[in-house]
Amino acid sequence: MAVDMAVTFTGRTLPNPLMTASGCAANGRELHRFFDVSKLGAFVTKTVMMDPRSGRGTPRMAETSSGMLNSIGLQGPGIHAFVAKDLPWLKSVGARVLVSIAGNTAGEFADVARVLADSDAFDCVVGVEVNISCPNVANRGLVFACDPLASGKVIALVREQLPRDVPIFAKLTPDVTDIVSIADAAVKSGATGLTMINTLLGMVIDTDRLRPQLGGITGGLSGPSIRPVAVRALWQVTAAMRDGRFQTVPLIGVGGVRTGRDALELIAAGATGIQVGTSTFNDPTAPQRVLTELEALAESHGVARITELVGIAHDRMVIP
Amino acid sequence: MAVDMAVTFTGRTLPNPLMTASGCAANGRELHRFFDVSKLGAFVTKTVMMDPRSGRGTPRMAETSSGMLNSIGLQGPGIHAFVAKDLPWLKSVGARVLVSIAGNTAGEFADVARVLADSDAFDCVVGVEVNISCPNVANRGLVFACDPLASGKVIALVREQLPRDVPIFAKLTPDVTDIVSIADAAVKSGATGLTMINTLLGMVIDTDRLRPQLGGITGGLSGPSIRPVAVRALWQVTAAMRDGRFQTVPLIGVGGVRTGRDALELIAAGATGIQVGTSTFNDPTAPQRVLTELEALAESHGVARITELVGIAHDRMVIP
Amino acid sequence: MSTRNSSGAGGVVQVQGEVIATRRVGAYHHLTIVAPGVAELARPGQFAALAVGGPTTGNLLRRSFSIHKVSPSGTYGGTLDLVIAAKGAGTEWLTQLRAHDAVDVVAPLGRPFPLPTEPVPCVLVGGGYGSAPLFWLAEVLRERGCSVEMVLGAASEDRLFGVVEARRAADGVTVTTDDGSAGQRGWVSDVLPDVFRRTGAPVAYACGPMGMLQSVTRVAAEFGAVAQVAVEESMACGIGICMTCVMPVRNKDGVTSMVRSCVEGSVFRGDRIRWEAFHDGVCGVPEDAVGAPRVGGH
Amino acid sequence: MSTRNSSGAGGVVQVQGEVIATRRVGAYHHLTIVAPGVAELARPGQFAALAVGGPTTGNLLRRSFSIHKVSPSGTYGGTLDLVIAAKGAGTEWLTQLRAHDAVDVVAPLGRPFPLPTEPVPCVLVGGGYGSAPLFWLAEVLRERGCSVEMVLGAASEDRLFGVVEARRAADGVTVTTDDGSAGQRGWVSDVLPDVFRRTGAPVAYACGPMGMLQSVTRVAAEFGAVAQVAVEESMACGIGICMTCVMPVRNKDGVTSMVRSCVEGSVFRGDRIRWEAFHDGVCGVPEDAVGAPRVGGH
Ligand SMILES: Cc1cc2nc3c(=O)[nH]c(=O)nc-3n(C[C@H](O)[C@H](O)[C@H](O)COP(=O)(O)OP(=O)(O)OC[C@H]3O[C@@H](n4cnc5c(N)ncnc54)[C@H](O)[C@@H]3O)c2cc1C
Ligand SMILES: Cc1cc2nc3c(=O)[nH]c(=O)nc-3n(C[C@H](O)[C@H](O)[C@H](O)COP(=O)(O)OP(=O)(O)OC[C@H]3O[C@@H](n4cnc5c(N)ncnc54)[C@H](O)[C@@H]3O)c2cc1C
Ligand SMILES: Cc1cc2nc3c(=O)[nH]c(=O)nc-3n(C[C@H](O)[C@H](O)[C@H](O)COP(=O)(O)O)c2cc1C
Ligand SMILES: Cc1cc2nc3c(=O)[nH]c(=O)nc-3n(C[C@H](O)[C@H](O)[C@H](O)COP(=O)(O)O)c2cc1C
Ligand code: FES
Ligand code: FES
Repeated sequence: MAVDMAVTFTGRTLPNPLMTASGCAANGRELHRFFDVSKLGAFVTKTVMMDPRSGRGTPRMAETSSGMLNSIGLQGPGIHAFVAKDLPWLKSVGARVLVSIAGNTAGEFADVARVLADSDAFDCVVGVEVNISCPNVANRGLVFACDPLASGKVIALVREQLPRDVPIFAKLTPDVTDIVSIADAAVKSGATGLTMINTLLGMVIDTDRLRPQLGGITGGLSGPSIRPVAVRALWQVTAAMRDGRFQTVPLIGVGGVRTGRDALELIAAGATGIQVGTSTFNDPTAPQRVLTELEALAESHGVARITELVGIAHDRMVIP
Repeated sequence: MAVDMAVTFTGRTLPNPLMTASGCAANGRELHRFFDVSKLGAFVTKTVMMDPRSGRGTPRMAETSSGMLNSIGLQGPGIHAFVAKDLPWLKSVGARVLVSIAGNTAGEFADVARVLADSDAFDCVVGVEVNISCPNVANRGLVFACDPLASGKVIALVREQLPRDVPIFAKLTPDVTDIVSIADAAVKSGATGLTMINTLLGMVIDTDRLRPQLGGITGGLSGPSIRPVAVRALWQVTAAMRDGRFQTVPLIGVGGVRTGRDALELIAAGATGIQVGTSTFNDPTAPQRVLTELEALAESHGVARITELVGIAHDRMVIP
Repeated sequence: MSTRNSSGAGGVVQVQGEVIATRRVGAYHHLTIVAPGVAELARPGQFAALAVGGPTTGNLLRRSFSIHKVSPSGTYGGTLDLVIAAKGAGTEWLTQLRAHDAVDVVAPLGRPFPLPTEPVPCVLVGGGYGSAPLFWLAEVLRERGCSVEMVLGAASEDRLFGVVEARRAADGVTVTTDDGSAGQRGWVSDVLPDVFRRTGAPVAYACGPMGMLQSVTRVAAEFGAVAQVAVEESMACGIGICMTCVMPVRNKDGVTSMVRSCVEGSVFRGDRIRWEAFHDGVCGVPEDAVGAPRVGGH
Repeated sequence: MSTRNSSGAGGVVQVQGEVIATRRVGAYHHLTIVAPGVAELARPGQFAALAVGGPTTGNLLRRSFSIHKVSPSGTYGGTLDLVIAAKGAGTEWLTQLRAHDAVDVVAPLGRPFPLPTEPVPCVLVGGGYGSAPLFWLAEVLRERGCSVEMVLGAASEDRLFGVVEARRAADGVTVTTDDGSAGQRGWVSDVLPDVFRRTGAPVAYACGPMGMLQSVTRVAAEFGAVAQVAVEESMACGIGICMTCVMPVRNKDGVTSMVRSCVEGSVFRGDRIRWEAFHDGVCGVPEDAVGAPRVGGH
């Protein structure tokens, strides 16, 4: 029996939960050489800001144990070029697009959202991911997701610019003392979903040159090494929603997914959608392969719908 | 030319910077079968509390990509048994001991410190590590190191119980929005040094049983996977001390050290001492081997003293 | 091949071993590893902890395996034999090693099976690969004049290990499989009462899944026999430093503590284990254990 | 051996390759890998990205290597040859592979060396293993009637690659080593003016360390020649999705952007690269680059 892999977010139904992760798939053309990106539940674009951005100098990467550090610095063409070139291309191949946006100020987030909402290809957009958690900003104080108030403000402003039926996912950082309070603020301000997690702030030192390996000094840690942190974050927020601490919204899980088993781990913790990031650098077909593996695993668990597995680990605890 | 590996903490000189990490070496006898523990700069004991503790049920571990999750739950014999049996044994083999202590309340920390200070073998103690950051406590609110005030209170009370010349290291968690503020509070309250980092709060789900793999549900993530977080934490606190934001104290680096190169990375970020934890499970001689490798590396960098390398990456930044 | 000898008591070495033979045996892989120094120290019931994955691996923790047999000298120096079931990443890697590949070994570890001081009949019970350490034990027991009765059980025929060897090593052999593909259909506990009745053995040695060990303990007790069981708890280090492998065990004064199965076991007297604390893959801390959580948790 | 063909333009495959030969050549390892589908698509100057470390590895990122040569068919199916210097964990692992070991290959990647439309003299400059892709290029150039002059440089003799092959592949060969252990003592840039003067070549192709590429570009310009250089930036993916491999490069309108060297390179016109932005292993963003940080950073 084939498993029904469809998932629904705020009224939008996707054929399956699998997505690329922002910044780990460019804007589609490159991966489309390896597999048909329209077969994914959604394609998540590289975070785009108002203006073109060069990003940071190099080196921008360091390999770490079961992961990597990056300091790209949100390089991108700016929202106008994005809606003129990238979005129409994604639409042309039939992709459902989750557009990741950011701004230097809360107001800039809103401006980017408005340009997006007004664009011709907007009908292929199945949601907007609001990246309030990029660690690669010059001033760590600019990571909105470190503060509930700042997070809430950005979400509220973006919400105003987008049609009511367009889902908004706030992307959170795990680098906080209490991720539940940030999630709470984002949801209360209008986020219809949450994406967890962005990279952890990390650093590598070049031991030959005895200096930071990245041009940007610190960077974002990603890959399988951080998966236990992603699972924990999803678990905590799901538990809080189940406890009724705030309204239940769908979660997108991201962080260290490399196999169908990894995806299932995030789903069992509470994720409805799954993004595959760094593992795509190891295997360009990873998002598609994870989908196939996940489907087979779900089948082996005997469920009819993948959604039956969302958060299931909360119901299966053994209290010894 | 041999490198002088000696390091000094608050007036105490150790022959070298290498240490075991609390909870990753038991209390010495087991590792002494593989190498002479008195050859290490210091031996760090398993965190001990007032009373005997059974710790948590099992499973207590899960392997993760380049790391592991544990939920031991501070199993231990209690401070009285510790000073009666473990400490005298460590003294008898000539080890310099850094004793890790904890309490359920700030007052219990102080009580444990007092029993330790009054014990017969106390003269082998080169310092006390105050574990305010264990994630394996039933209530996450009990992680003192998540809050500057709670951290400061514990340190101040422990400080009162110990002779002035005994170094106190506050062990911090990276699971906070701003580790510098916690470091600041600990130092202002009398910590003569800081140990960074304890494990990250993480979780693994058993995808066959679809339930949390650990009996304790969440656990502490350790191993090479978290090294970039340790380096970053050491870097941030060192940078803050160099900026004069608070008094400069020595740091002990811990998190993912497996090789001499890893140790050098933490040293270059600002650590004076180095602890080897999880890697000891892979190689029982790891703390000793890392020392040998570190010495050779330091020599290849042409320094006369290992201390010349402490924090050196802060002076070597290239601003492109 | 570097050998770091233990500097204290206990007798353990860490050596860079070399695989010299690997062969499939049913569902298992039988590895012979040159590991100088191990054979001289090892006793039946002890285990070896192997590092897995090679230099670039993300699998840091050691994997533990019962020592099947050792041979102090040979063409290549002392060897160590292990029987490994491919299960997860680490055992998958180990079972794919080829001759001349290197593998880091720490051994011998744990407490061996305690031997009877008198020449008494003994029952040896092995479940699946759990029979691996029993043939060597049988040899040692027979050298001491004990008669040896073996019971080997598994889910299916391919998961039995050493049936042929058993016929040589023991005075009597009973085989059971869950599906009846070899020997008697059923569990070892179905045939055990008969074996105890027949042999009058005052001691049983068992190695296999926890459920089996518990029933061996129960049946042995029914016949007034002592069961010495080799348990299998998840282990991160194998050498006593991580505290992951604990189990609730009573000491001779009846006091229960969470003890490390890698150093105080992995062989325990079955009647000392608090079996009721285990269920469905988890084990709780009995309320009367030393330092058990008080109300409110710890 | 599974081959996933590209579904779009660009011509790239991901295949589970099989090493069929590996041999030491001086300081390098020369690997021949069965990789069906690559040879048909590849052109000189393109590269391959290999996964390293096997199933349990903690090294996730691919490693990139210039394609030394390809052969569309053979006893084993199409093959791919690479020349690899053991440097860190990944290349260490690759150079220790043995015949029949599996390795996952994504290739061909990047833009190839653009070929002259006329049969002109060409200068090919290789530094260290940077010479690897030049022999195949030489062959293709000569097929088009171009004469080929090669200059090979390295720190020492063991770090030269292909000096013997060069004598066959080129019309003239000059060798330099920093220490004088082979050929002329010094750098390739010491001998290049002479080569340009002698051949009057309007184009130079170069592959090697950044410093060398910059001087080839400079000397070529002095002689009115265009340098096509294959750069080596740290790459996490090799396929254009991570943005780690960027460099400041001017387009034909003189506008500088941070472009991905894996898809827009790794071959660039040397005079388009903003060499002044590189120093001591780091590369800044030129102030006039598109979207460069404004005061206050971004
Ligand atoms: C004393 C002892 C003797 C054993 N003897 C044998 C034997 O002779 N033959 C055999 O095939 N197996 C034996 N096992 C079980 C064997 O250790 C596990 O199957 C193996 O560790 C699983 O590793 P993996 O990489 O395949 O699985 P993974 O699930 O990837 O292992 C992940 C981690 O969990 C630990 N782990 C998982 N399962 C077990 C387990 N059952 N016991 C201990 N640690 C575990 C591993 O050590 C590793 O750290 C024994 C275990 C113990 C404790
Ligand atoms: C287009 C191109 C062609 C190349 N051709 C060759 C060749 O023919 N022969 C050869 O020996 N080497 C070649 N290199 C360099 C080779 O890719 C690196 O030496 C190798 O990636 C280092 O991997 P490591 O595991 O040994 O080192 P590590 O330092 O462990 O590598 C860590 C990470 O950094 C990346 N990295 C480190 N150094 C480089 C580098 N120089 N270039 C790109 N990524 C790097 C790796 O891909 C990896 O992700 C080429 C590089 C590029 C970009
Ligand atoms: C090279 C790189 C670039 C990234 N860029 C972005 C980005 O632009 N926006 C964003 O929200 N997340 C970005 N991320 C974070 C990922 O989307 C993802 O949250 C994180 O890497 C964890 O998932 P992973 O372990 O699967 O990679 C980036 C990650 C990497 C590795
Ligand atoms: C099994 C285990 C038990 C630990 N127990 C303690 C403890 O009792 N007290 C403490 O301060 N830290 C404890 N830690 C944390 C380590 O001391 C160390 O801070 C952390 O593991 C990071 O270092 P590593 O990556 O080298 O292991 C424990 C870690 C592990 C893996
Ligand atoms: S396995 Fe580490 S203490 Fe037993
Ligand atoms: S290496 Fe990833 S974009 Fe070039």
